[in-house]
Parts: sequence; C-alpha cells; structure tokens
Amino acid sequence: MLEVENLKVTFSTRRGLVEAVRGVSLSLQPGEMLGLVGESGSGKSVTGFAITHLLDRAGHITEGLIRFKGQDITRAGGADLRSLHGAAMAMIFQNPRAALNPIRTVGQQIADAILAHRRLSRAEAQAEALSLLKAVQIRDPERRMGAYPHELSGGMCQRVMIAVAISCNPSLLIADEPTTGLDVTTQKVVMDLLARIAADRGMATILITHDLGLAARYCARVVVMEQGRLVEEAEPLTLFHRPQHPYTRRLVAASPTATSRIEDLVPDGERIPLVAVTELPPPHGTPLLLDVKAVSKRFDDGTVGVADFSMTMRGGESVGLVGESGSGKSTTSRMICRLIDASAGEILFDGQSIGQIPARDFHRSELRRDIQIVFQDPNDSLNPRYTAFDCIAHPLLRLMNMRSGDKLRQRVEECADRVGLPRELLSRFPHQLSGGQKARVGIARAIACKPRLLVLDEPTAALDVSVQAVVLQLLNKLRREDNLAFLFVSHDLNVVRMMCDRTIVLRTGVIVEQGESRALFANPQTDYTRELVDAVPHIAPAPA
Amino acid sequence: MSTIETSSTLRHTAFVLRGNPVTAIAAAGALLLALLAISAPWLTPYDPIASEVSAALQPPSAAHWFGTDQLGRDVLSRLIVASRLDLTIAVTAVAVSFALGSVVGALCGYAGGRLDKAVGRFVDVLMAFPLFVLAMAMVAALGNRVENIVIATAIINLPFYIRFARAEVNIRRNLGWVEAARACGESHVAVVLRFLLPNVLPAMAVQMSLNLGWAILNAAGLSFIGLGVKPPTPEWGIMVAEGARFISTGRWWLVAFPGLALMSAVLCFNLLGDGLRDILDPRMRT
Amino acid sequence: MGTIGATLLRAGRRFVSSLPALFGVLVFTFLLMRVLPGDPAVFFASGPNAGKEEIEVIRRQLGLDKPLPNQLAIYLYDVGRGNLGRSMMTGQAVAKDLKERLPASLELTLTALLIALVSAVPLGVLAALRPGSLVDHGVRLFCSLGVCVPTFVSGLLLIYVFYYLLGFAPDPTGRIDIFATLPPSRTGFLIIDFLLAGDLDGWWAAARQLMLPALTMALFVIAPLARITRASMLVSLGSDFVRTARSVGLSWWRIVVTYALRNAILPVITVAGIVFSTMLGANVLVEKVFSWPGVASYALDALLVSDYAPVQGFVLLMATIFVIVNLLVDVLYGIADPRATVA
Amino acid sequence: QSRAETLRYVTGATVNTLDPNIPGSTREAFALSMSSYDRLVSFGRKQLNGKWVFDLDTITGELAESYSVSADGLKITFKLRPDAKFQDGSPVTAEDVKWSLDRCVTAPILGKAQLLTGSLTSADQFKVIDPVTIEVTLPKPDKLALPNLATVYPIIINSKLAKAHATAEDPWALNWTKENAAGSGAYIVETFKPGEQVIAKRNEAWNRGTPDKPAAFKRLIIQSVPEPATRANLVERGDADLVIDLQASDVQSLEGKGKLKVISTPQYNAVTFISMNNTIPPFDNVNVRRAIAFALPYDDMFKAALFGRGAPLYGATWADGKPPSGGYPIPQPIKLDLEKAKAYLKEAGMPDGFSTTFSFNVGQAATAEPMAALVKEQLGKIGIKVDIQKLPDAQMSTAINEKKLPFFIEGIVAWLPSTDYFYRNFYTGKQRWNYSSTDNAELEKIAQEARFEADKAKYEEQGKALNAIHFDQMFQIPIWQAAQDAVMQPTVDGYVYQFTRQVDYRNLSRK
Ligand SMILES: Nc1ncnc2c1ncn2[C@@H]1O[C@H](COP(=O)(O)OP(=O)(O)OP(=O)(O)O)[C@@H](O)[C@H]1O
Ligand SMILES: Nc1ncnc2c1ncn2[C@@H]1O[C@H](COP(=O)(O)OP(=O)(O)OP(=O)(O)O)[C@@H](O)[C@H]1O
Ligand SMILES: [Mg+2]
Ligand SMILES: [Mg+2]
Repeated sequence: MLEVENLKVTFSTRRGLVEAVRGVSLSLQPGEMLGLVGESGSGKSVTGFAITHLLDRAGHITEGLIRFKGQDITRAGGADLRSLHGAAMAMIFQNPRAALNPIRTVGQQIADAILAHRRLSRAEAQAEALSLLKAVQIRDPERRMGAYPHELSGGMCQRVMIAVAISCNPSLLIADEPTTGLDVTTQKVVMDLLARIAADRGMATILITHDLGLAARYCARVVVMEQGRLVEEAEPLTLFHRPQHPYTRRLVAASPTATSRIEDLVPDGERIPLVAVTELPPPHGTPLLLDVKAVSKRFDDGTVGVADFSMTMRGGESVGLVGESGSGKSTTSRMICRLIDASAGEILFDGQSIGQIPARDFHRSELRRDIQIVFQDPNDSLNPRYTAFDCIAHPLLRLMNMRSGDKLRQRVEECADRVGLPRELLSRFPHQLSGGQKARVGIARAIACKPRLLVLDEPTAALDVSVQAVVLQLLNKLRREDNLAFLFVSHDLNVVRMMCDRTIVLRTGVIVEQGESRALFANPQTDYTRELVDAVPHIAPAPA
Repeated sequence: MSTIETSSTLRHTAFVLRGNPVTAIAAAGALLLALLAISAPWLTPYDPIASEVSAALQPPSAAHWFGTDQLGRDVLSRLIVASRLDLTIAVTAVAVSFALGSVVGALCGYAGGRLDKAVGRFVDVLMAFPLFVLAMAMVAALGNRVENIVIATAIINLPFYIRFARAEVNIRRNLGWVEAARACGESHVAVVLRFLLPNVLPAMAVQMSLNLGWAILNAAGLSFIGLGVKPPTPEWGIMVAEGARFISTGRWWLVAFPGLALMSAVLCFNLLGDGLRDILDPRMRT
Repeated sequence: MGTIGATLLRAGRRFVSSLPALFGVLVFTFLLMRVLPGDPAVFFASGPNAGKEEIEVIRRQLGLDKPLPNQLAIYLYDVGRGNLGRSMMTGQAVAKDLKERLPASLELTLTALLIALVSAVPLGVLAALRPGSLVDHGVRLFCSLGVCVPTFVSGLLLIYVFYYLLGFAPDPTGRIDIFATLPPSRTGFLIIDFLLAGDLDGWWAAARQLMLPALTMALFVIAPLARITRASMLVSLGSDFVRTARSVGLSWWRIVVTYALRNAILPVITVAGIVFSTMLGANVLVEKVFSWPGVASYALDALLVSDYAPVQGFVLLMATIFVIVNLLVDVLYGIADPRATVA
Repeated sequence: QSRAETLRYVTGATVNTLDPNIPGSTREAFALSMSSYDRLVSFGRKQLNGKWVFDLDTITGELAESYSVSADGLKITFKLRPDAKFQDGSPVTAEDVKWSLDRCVTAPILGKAQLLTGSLTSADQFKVIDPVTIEVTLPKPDKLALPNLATVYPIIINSKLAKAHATAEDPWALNWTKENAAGSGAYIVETFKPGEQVIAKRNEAWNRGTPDKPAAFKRLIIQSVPEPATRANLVERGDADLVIDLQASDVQSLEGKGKLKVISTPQYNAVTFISMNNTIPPFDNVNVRRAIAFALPYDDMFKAALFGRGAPLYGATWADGKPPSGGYPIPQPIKLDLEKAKAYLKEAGMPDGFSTTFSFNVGQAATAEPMAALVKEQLGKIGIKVDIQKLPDAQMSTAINEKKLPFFIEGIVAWLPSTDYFYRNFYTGKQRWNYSSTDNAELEKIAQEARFEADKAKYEEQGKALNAIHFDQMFQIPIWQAAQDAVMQPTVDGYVYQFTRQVDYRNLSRK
C-alpha cells in the first residue's frame, strides 16, 4: 500500500542545509496502524509531511522513493497532488484547535474538504458532513455543524479534525501527535475513536507520537526514529521488553510506568550516584515548614482559581499537586511562592506569616531566598537576553548580595556543576540551548541561593522522556542532598508518584483527595482520581 | 558587554545584512546619512546661509552642483547642513516619545488595573485627536522653535508607543522568566524596566525606524504650512516646501534635490525597520 | 443572530466607554485654543482704523470677555445643544460649514482608502506568497517609495505632470468643474449624487476631479496596509489550519483567499481604521494643494488665525468620526471573526 | 452662458461675507461688494506710467446722479438716479440711503471707524430731503468726507429687505447681510460658499458703468485656490482668466513666456516697512534706528523677495538733505552703508551691537522669509544678532496690537492716501496701526493741522515737514511699494488698479 524507500529530506535554512530525514524506509499494509516514535526533532513529523507532500517551502525530498498503491508519487505535483490530498491520504495534526480554520464553521470546513474532491451540491456536502460528525460521535451534531472551533473543547476539535481527515475516505491516515495538548482522559477517548474508525474503514494509519505508552497501546508495529534515521522496527511488546538498539533501550527505560522508580529511568551508565540518602521522614515535632490555611484566590474578573486550600509541609518533604488543566495548580503554587496575593487565607512559612506581606514587597523579605520556583516551560522561563551565566547569577546578585567577580563566577559554576550543566554552555543564550539544558539552567537558578522550599510547576512537561528522566533524577538528588522541600506540580501521575511522598488532587480549585502517593494511586478514593489514573497509557506489563 | 558578545553581535549583524540586501542598502544609507550629519560642517563647499543675491536661482553647474536658491545660497551646502537638523529632530522626537511611551506603556501593561485604565483614557483622547492638527496647534501655541517641533512630533507619536509597549508587555507579563525575575528578588518596577522593556525593544525598533521617517515628513509638512523651523536655518522640509512652489517656473533643482534627500532618508528608515528587528533580537542569532 | 446581537452590544458598550474620551478631547481643544498666543478679536478687527472698540465688540461677540470657566461652561452647553459656534473666518455657523465640507473630505478619504486597499491587499498577499523573493522586495520598495514623499510634493508633482504638462487631468480646483452643474444633493458625495441623478458625464467629471488627490493620499497609505497584509498573511499562511486545508486538497485559490486571506484580514481592518482616521485629519496638505473644500483645510486656516470655533468644531468632529470608525471596525471584526464576540 | 462671457478669477484668499462691514471681512469680500452693492459715489480712473489706476481726485456719481458741495464745504447734497433699482426690482430711495449711512456710522461695524476719518460720525448728519435727494452735513469742511463715501463700507442697502430680517438684538440685520446681498450692484450673487467660491450673474438692469451699460461679463466666478503655483498653472493653461496674487517668481516666468498679459502696478496706496517699536530698547534710541536704516541690504531684498517687482522707497538722493516732496510715501535717502551704520551704532553707545528678534507673518512668508534671512545676515555684520520669529497671522496681529514686537516686517495700506492721513493713522496714538509706537508731538500737531488745510501749497509744505521729521527720527523704515501683478488672458481688457488692491470686476471685459 505505502512504501517508502531511503527517504531523505533537507531544509534550506539561514544556516545552510539541514538534513532532517536521512534515509527512512518503511512500508504499510492496508488497515494497519504503524507507530512512529522518537524524541523531539528526530524527524517524525517531517517524514509524515514528506509522505503527504506538505513540507514547507524550504523542505525538499533529496533522495528516495515514495510509492503509494504501487504508484510513484515522490515527485507528484499540481492536480495529482490535489487529488491525492484528502482523497487518498489525509493528515491529523497535533494541536486540533489551531488546525481548524477559526472563522469557518465546523460544517463548512468538512463540506469544503468534501467538495474539493466530489461533485456535490453544497447541501449534499453539508448532509454528508453531518453524517461524518455523527461518525466521530460528537454529541448534538446538528447544532455543532454551525459551531466555530473556539466554541468547542479540545477533544471535540480533534474529533472534527478527524472528520475532516476522513471526509473523502482516504486509504492512508497520518496522525501526527493527535493527542498532545489534551487531557489524559480526553486523550484516551480520542485515541479509541481514531482506532475504531481506522479499523472500520480499513484505513492504514501512521501514528506519530513520542509517547511510547500510546504507541504500545494502539499499534501493531512500531518504528523508532533517532536523528532522522530509523533505528528499530518491531512489535510493541518485543520492542519494549527486548529493545535491540541502545537508543530504543534508553527511550524505553526513560518512560515512566506505573511501577518504575526514578532510579530506573536512566540507564545504569548515566545514573547519578546519590550522596546522602535520608529516606527517613523528618521526625515528628519538627516545626512545619509551610502551613497554608484556607487560602483562596479570586481573580479580578471574578474567576475563582483556588478555593479554601489548606496544606502543610515539613522540611525536606515532597508534596505533589495534580489535577486536570485549569484546576488551579499553578495558581496555588504562585501564591505559595508569593508571586501573587491570595484573596483570603493565611500562609505561614517557618512559623512566620508570609501571607501578610504583599507580593509586591516580598522581594525585600528575608524569606525570598528560601522559597524558589522552577517553571513549567523551560523555553519561556529564561530571559532571552540573559546568558545562562547571567540567569544563574541573577538570584545571587539580588538575594545574596554578591558582587560580580571571581566569587560569583565560582558560585555559578558550582551550581552549574551540581545540575550537570557543562561550563562552556554558561556563555550561551537560551535559544542556543536545548530543552533539557534550559531546564537545568532553570533549576540551577532556583537552587543557587540555597532555598528551603522549591516549588516546581510542571518542570518537565515540555521535555522529552529521556531528558525528563535525567531532570527528575537530578531533582531527586538535589532534594536529598540539600534536604529541600518540594511542592511538585504535574499532570503526569506517574511522575508525581515517583517524586512525591504525598499527593494532593485538585479539581476546579478544590481539593478532592489527598494522601500518601503510592496508596492514593493504587487505590483512588474518588471517581475523579480514578479516571485520571486509568487514562494514563501504560506499556503493558511484561509477560511473565 | 563582553567582547565575545560584541563580536557575535557584529557577526550577526553582518549575517542579517547579507541575507537581506534591501536592509543592507538601507543600513548603508542610514549610516551615510549619519556620517553626513556628523561631518556636515567640513563637507559644505559654501557657507549654507551666506546669501549671494546676484547668483540667485542658478541651475546646477560646476560651481554649484545642486544650483542656488532664491537668495543665491548653495543648495548642496544647505542640504548637507540640513541633514544635521533633520536627523536631530527625528531622532530626538522619536527618542523622547519612545522613552516616555515605552516606559508608561510597559508599566501599564504590567500593572493593569486602575493605572492602566487611566492611561488608556488619556491615550484615547490623544488618539481621537486629528494628530497632524494637534501638532500644528502645539507648534502654533508654543512657537516654531526646533524644541517645540520635536515636542509636538513626540507627543503625536506617543500613543503608538504606549499602546505598543502595553500590548507587548501584557502578553509577556506571565511568562516564566518574568516571574523568575520576581522570585530572584526584583521589584515590579525593576522587572518592567530592566527585563520586560529590553525584550520588547526589538519589536519596537520597527516602529521606531518608521517613526524616524515619519518625523521628518511631519516636520516637512509643518514647514509647508509655515510652521516649520525658522529661517534661515536649512531644513529639508522647508527647502522642499519652498522649492515645490518653484516647480511651475521650471526651477526643478530647488525641489528635486532636497526632495531626493528627504525621500532617501525616509526610505532608508522605512526599509531599515525589519532588518533592525532581526539584528536586535538575540533569538535570531546563531 | 446571537453573534450580531453580541456584536451590537459590544459596539454599544464601546461607544459609551468612548464618551469620556470625546469629552476629554472637547475640553482639551478648548484649552489648547485659549493657550494660542493669538487673539482672534485683534486679528479679525483688522480693518483700517480698527481700534480698541472694535476689538471689544468682537471679543464680546465671541464671548471672550467672560472668565475662562464660564466660557467653557457656555461652550459645553452650546455643544450639548448642537451649536458649535460661528466661524469668524467664513462668517458661517461652524456646524453648517462642517456639514457642507465633511462629505468632500469623506469622499476624498474614502476613495483614497479604497484605492489603497485595492492595491495594498493584493500586493501584500503577493509578497507573502513569496517571502524573501524579488517580488517581495519589489513590493516593499514600491510601497516605501510612496510613503517617503511628502504628500504636498507628490500632489504638486502630479498636478504639474498630469494637469500642466499633459493636460490629462482637469484643473485641480476642488470637487467638480466649476462650469458643471451640480446634481441635487442627496448624499453629499458627488460621485454618488451624480449616479443617483443618472448624469454619467457629471459623474465622470467628478471622478476625474477626484482621481489625483485620491491618488496622492493613497500613495501615502499603501505602505502600512501592504505591510500589515503581508505580515498577517505570512502568519496565516504558516498556520496549522492552512496546512490542514492543503492536506485535504482544497484548491489553491480557496486556500489563499477563503482560508488564509480571510483570517489575515482582521489586522488589516484595524490598520485601515487607524489609517482612515489619521488620513481624515492629516489630509490638510492634500486638501490645500488641490483646493479641496474639505474640513481639514478649513481647520488649518482657522488655526492660523486663531479662529477658535472652527478648530474646536473640527477636532470634535474628527474625534467623533474616530469613535465611529472604531465602532465600525469593531462591528466588522465581529462579522469577520466569530471569536471576537466572545472576548 | 458661454465660457467667453464668464470671468473666472482665482485667488488664494476667500470671500467670507457678502457685507464688507462685518468685522473680519477679507479683501476679497471688499472686492465682491464693489460689484454687488453700489455706493453713492465712486472714484474715477487715470493713467499712470501707462497703466490704469484709480483716481482719488475724480469722484463721480454711482447711485448719485449728481452731487453738489456747498460753498462753505459743510453740506453735500446728492441727487439719486431716478431709474436706480435694487436687485429685487424695488427702487433705490433716499430713505434706503439714509438707513444705510446711519447703519454705517452707528452699528458696531467696520464702516464706523472708516467714516470717522471723513468727519462722518452720527446719523444726524444724513437728511432725506425728498425721495431722490439726500443731504450730508459736516461739522467742518473735510476733504475726505466725499472720498469716504466712495470707499468700500458705505454700501447702499435695500432697507426694506434688511429691516425685514432685523431683530431686537440685531437691529441692523448684520447676521442677515452677512450671507445675503441686498444691493443694487452690477452682479447678483448666486452661490456663496465661503472658502470655496462665489458665483454671480450680471445684473442686467444695472447701468452705472462708465458708458452707462451693464457690466461686460455675464457671469463671474471667484474661486479660492490656496496654492499659488496652481493659480499660476490655471491662468497659464487658460483655465482662469485673471489672477492678481501670484508669487513674484511665477509672474516673472509667465511674463518671460509672453503668452499672457501681465500688468504690474506698484501698490501706490500701500507701503511695506521694516518696523521698529520706538518704545522698546534699543530701538528707543534714534541712532540705533538710523544704524539699522543704513545696514539693511535693500537691493538684495528687493531682488530676492520681490524679484524686482515694485517701487523701491530707498536709495533716493535728497538735494540739500530736504525732502523733495510733501507726498507720502516718498523714496528715502537711505542705502546699505555699513560704515555709516557702524558710526550710528557707536553714537548710540552700542558699538558692538545687540541682540533682538525680527518677526514676520506666516501669511507673508513667501516674501518675508528671504527678507528676514537677508536682514539677519547683514545685521550680523555690524554685530546685531537677530533671531527670526515667524508668527501665525493672529499671533502677529495680537503681538503688534499689544506692542510686544521690537522689530518686524509689516505693511500698511490707505484707501484715501493723503499725507496727513498716513501720518495721522500710522504714526500717532496707542493703536495697532502705529507700528513704531511713535509719539512725536510735533508730528502729531502738523498732521492734525494738515487734515483741514485747504491750501494746496501750504499742505505741501506741511507734508515736507512731516517727511523731514520722519527721516530724521527714522521711526520705521519704508522699503518699497510692492507691485500688484495682474496676470490675465490676453483677451481680458480694462484692468484698473483699485484702492482696495483688488480687482473691480465691473471694469473688465473681453476683447
Ligand atoms: N521548516 C523547517 N526548516 C528548517 N528545519 C526544519 C523545518 N521543519 C523541521 N525542521 C528540522 O527537522 C528536524 C525534524 O523535525 P520534526 O518536526 O520532524 O521533528 P519531530 O520528530 O516531529 O519532533 P517533535 O516531537 O518535536 O514534533 C528538526 O531538527 C527540525 O529542526
Ligand atoms: N490572571 C488570571 N485571571 C483570571 N483567571 C485566571 C488567571 N490565572 C488563572 N486563571 C484561572 O484560574 C483557574 C486555574 O488556573 P491555573 O493556571 O492555576 O490552572 P492549572 O491547574 O495550572 O492548569 P494547567 O494544567 O493548564 O497549567 C483557571 O480557570 C484559569 O482560567
Ligand atoms: Mg512533530
Ligand atoms: Mg499551570
């Protein structure tokens, strides 16, 4: 059905030619679902775009052959291409909301796609569109026909996107990370739907993802890509339990599972030895490090971000905060970090009331250096105009009153060493660093002035699994070495389970459940938590 | 700034210019203009304000390359000297409105709330004014001295900077690195001035370079209706405005040369805009 | 229906919220005019032998003998009743003058805007379709050339070439050939009135008259419009939904126009609104050069002789138009983008 | 009407009222009123240097068929034309004349101050004798009384029509006449758009032209074209028939091309000055004023600003240092002489000069700007630092009125140019027109005496004495009488330079 031979794609960029895909060969049978996994930048999307001829202007297929239903379409163009698109092969994109035209109704967009290939009247196309909406199981399809993408939830948008893609019954569907950006719960629903439709219509599907769990769950065959090359191809079970290629091995190890421990995430060779292991919980009776009493946050526009939130933490303790998107995790962490003021309630840190000091003035407080934060997206957590060195030196200059000079340099380098950041990277600007490196700079900055409480707001959400593994391990080490307390926000339950002693589950700003992490996930008390836990795709346990 | 960085800035600039010939030409033009303005007193073949009525209105010749004007003054010399004043007017006007507008706008965009609303109202009032008329009224009210032309030009540019800075800061104020700066012990004001502002600068550079051209045109317009700088100071706008009235008598050189000077200056600034953003933005660097 | 209702509601709210700005403009202009060092009474009492007495008479006539706060109160009261005062310069009621001249300015500005849009949007799209190419640079250069010539120079040049040298254009003295008979005034827009009257020769005469000044103004604003079209077109061409459209095989035309351009048009509308407002106020020079009987040249003359009422009336008018244009832009926004109604 | 029967006149200014009496009236409004209204009498015309100019000394009847002055000079009796009709067809009666003249001297309008100079101050002076006869009584014989009635203001208005529009606050119907013409003049206003155009058609019933017949052009278009270069283009391309306010450079070039008729007349009743305020130091020092008078680059200014178009008032030689004539203005024996200027400065105790500002009007920029630049340059050579100030028109007049400007360019014009009139109105009193703020008792005395001097020879002597004082004190420096350049199609005939410095459309015809 589809055969790709030794595909090579290069991009001409301002910095010269970039070879993004360097020889990929794969084949696909009708009705089969193929997983294409690999880390960010490994060339998965480009492969997909090359097959469907949707490369940017800058991209060119330099070598190789794409055969579709026995026909060479490598150099297809013009009318051929148009009939190919949609009618023969279709694509589903990563961010469903952005992939739909914001100013056309859902019905029109589906009809547009139908009309592009079939001679129908508008009304017939509309009718057809409606049946497609039904096929993707949108509730109340008649009404949704006239809806605009912004009026739909992310999951619904993705269904519409699927409807658009299948509107002309393509025989090949390429789904490029169809569920990133969706909640775990929605992700499951959408993937199930996609799998079923593909099966019903006998479509061949390529599922591009970086989530091994997802690929394992839905695909019969998985290929792994690294730096533009295919490194391994196998059935999922084989792949995950007996990975051949070192890269695959590392990837598999780094993907957290329901049972994995932090130490397991990184292959032996790269493991960081723990210096002092103080697994013991702090003795009872030590004063609470953090005592949050019934804080709530109501925004100017009336939205209630957090309501009546209470928690306590002891020195060196690690508490996880989970919940779906918009549940108030970030708001809570920013209040505790004294970056925004709570509307009500009290926050005690080390016995002192810090809730009383307005966030505006907190930068002058003695306690500022004791509470630091690491941000979600490493890409926007570093000032684009600061070098890595400047970033790390910043808190030292401001909070430790250090002067520029050798001492500062020494201290910055020390921090960089602790987070495993090569010193030669210190003179680079953020855009010259990789995601993992940026995350390390962010962490180095946060620990530079030796805080006692570190708030981590989804510190690894934007990172690849292997990088995530390294960072998690690093964080864990730092925590133990310095006896840091963590408030760890994440939506990845596996990660929270590994990292945190205790977990708090939030939903629309209210605590739903809390307790010791392992127990909580093993045996969730509320439906909400259970749904969260169930939706996490896992690599099936190894056959005994 | 360390030497590493300066050299990389230079390299980056060279890179941007190579990739974008139009910007390169514009940059060369702007540079030339700046050099001209700086070295004006040493370049003029004649005294730009010394009259020689017996030699009035002569077409271009070997002695007077660009001809002479109504008072027999050398057009070329006047053009060269005028570059100084025009650039000064443009640069100071833009600098003033930029300094004021970006700070106020950034503070508003960051703080939001009542301050933002109040300033927003003020900007609304300014925007609702027919701006050129406002400039005219201000120059008329304050007197047509260079300072006042600068002030008037600056004020009518102000709302754009305020709005722009406000919007740019507003979308950035919740970014991680902004909060990180706060967590590193910076006050709100410091965050705005030392962190946010420098980051919106590249985007504003485009606006600034456009405004430079616009400021020159504005001064020319004021000259045309008689509210320009006072004579006998050479200024392109005045020269063009006066020269334009000689078109019908066939004394084309009086409008053509100052017109070309003015045009090329404005053109340079306009074309420079996009390139400037690329140069200033560290993210475009490799 | 819901969206239209919401749009109107939003427009209404926006209008109400812009009233303070109008009031601010009113007061500010009033004060600004009084700050002008010129005394209109002295200027207008400039007949031979005019002495203190005449000056006093005019001062009383203009109400300038009263203390400033009283003057302001009276002025606000008058404005509230729709009385904008009298122009010393034309001897007419300012409201009447403005009413007569506004259509001229609007006709000119709208035509110019139309010309500018019709040329800028395709140019911008063209440039965006081939960014970095020769076409792109060419468009940029062409647009920038237009914006770097002062309007009074391009105006005078156009007159010199097309009227004086070639004789293609009619004499640049206002809206219509002085020997032509005017159509019955229905809209105040000559080219529309002529059409309504079915007088095609008249229409052609008026259109010819309009051409040069409109072109002069249009040249000046093509650049910002083309620039924004290009920029937002680039964004929308690079966006995911255009890729989606390509992936399902829509035709090129449909992708560029229905998908990319329609999404890119929003910022163009905003900029067009701004351009329109500024043009209306800033076309003083064009109106002067072409003897166009518009409001801006009226205000300029008044300003130079410190004739308060016309300047105040003009500024108020411009501010009102500014507000209305903003409303219009809002409504257009609502129509063009369903998302706008949510915000 | 055909194009040939229409006169299209373009101007940079605008007609702003149909009643010339309204404060703020422009010169163009005056010119129009000459054609839309009649007065009792009008000036004749004479040839001077081959060009037709108005003649102050011949006063002919306009609405008056004839007039007689009593022997004691205290009574002037006017007989109205019996066939004179207003434009609405009603006859012109002595009642109308009385009402119009009463209005002119009582209402708060421009005519009041003007007629004052002819001893016409009160309504009691005008008496209706019978429907076609009106008598004007003067307190003492005044040779300016009759000429005053020929000036712009004392228009004869259709009083019935005007009264119908009078109100309690506005008994003289000023608001109405502003926008409506109710006269008996040669042209009937059809469209009046201030700032744009006035279109008038010929009053066929009017017959007060020189050869007793209606005006020559059937239609009159007065159009405002602010841009002077455009005006030049219009007339050159034949789209306009006549224009009088072109830039000197355009006139020069049009004259050079020889396709058009150019009639240049020095503005005999106007003078351009470089004025100094005699009360503001250092100009209160007569030697400073003299120094300036000898430091100005007259020839250069004349050439650069006016392109040599006009009559210079400098560079004369007065035999034995006495004024050769008692007229005003007469060329002064001043010229650029830096040595002399330096000597005067030294005498004034300021050998190193001083700093001052030099102002002019934005409206005059075309000529004033080059002048100012030259003045600045020249004075710099004797150490006087000049800062040039360019003021919008209203500001300039306000500053002059408040006597705030030390040194500036201004001009004067007199409708009834006689020596005493000039000296009385422009060199005495604390009023705007006394630019130099002159306060010279001797000058004032002689001027007042001269006003009622009937003896021509004596008057001439008084004039000489005044001129001598003026030169000695150098209150301000008369520099020239700029030319009025009327540029017209070769077919246009009959142009006369008028006291209003405007075109009298009734004079014109097409060959
Ligand atoms: N338009 C482009 N111009 C230049 N280089 C590009 C372009 N698009 C992709 N690349 C390069 O091609 C390589 C592969 O990119 P691709 O998008 O296929 O990665 P991916 O595996 O899909 O990663 P992700 O998981 O982040 O989506 C990257 O190194 C990227 O920098
Ligand atoms: N500045 C603000 N103004 C108004 N509402 C806000 C603001 N910040 C957050 N909210 C609202 O508060 C609620 C909680 O937001 P928060 O960012 O804390 O969620 P979150 O759990 O961190 O979500 P995510 O997983 O997407 O990061 C949301 O409904 C959000 O819309
Ligand atoms: Mg991808
Ligand atoms: Mg969050």
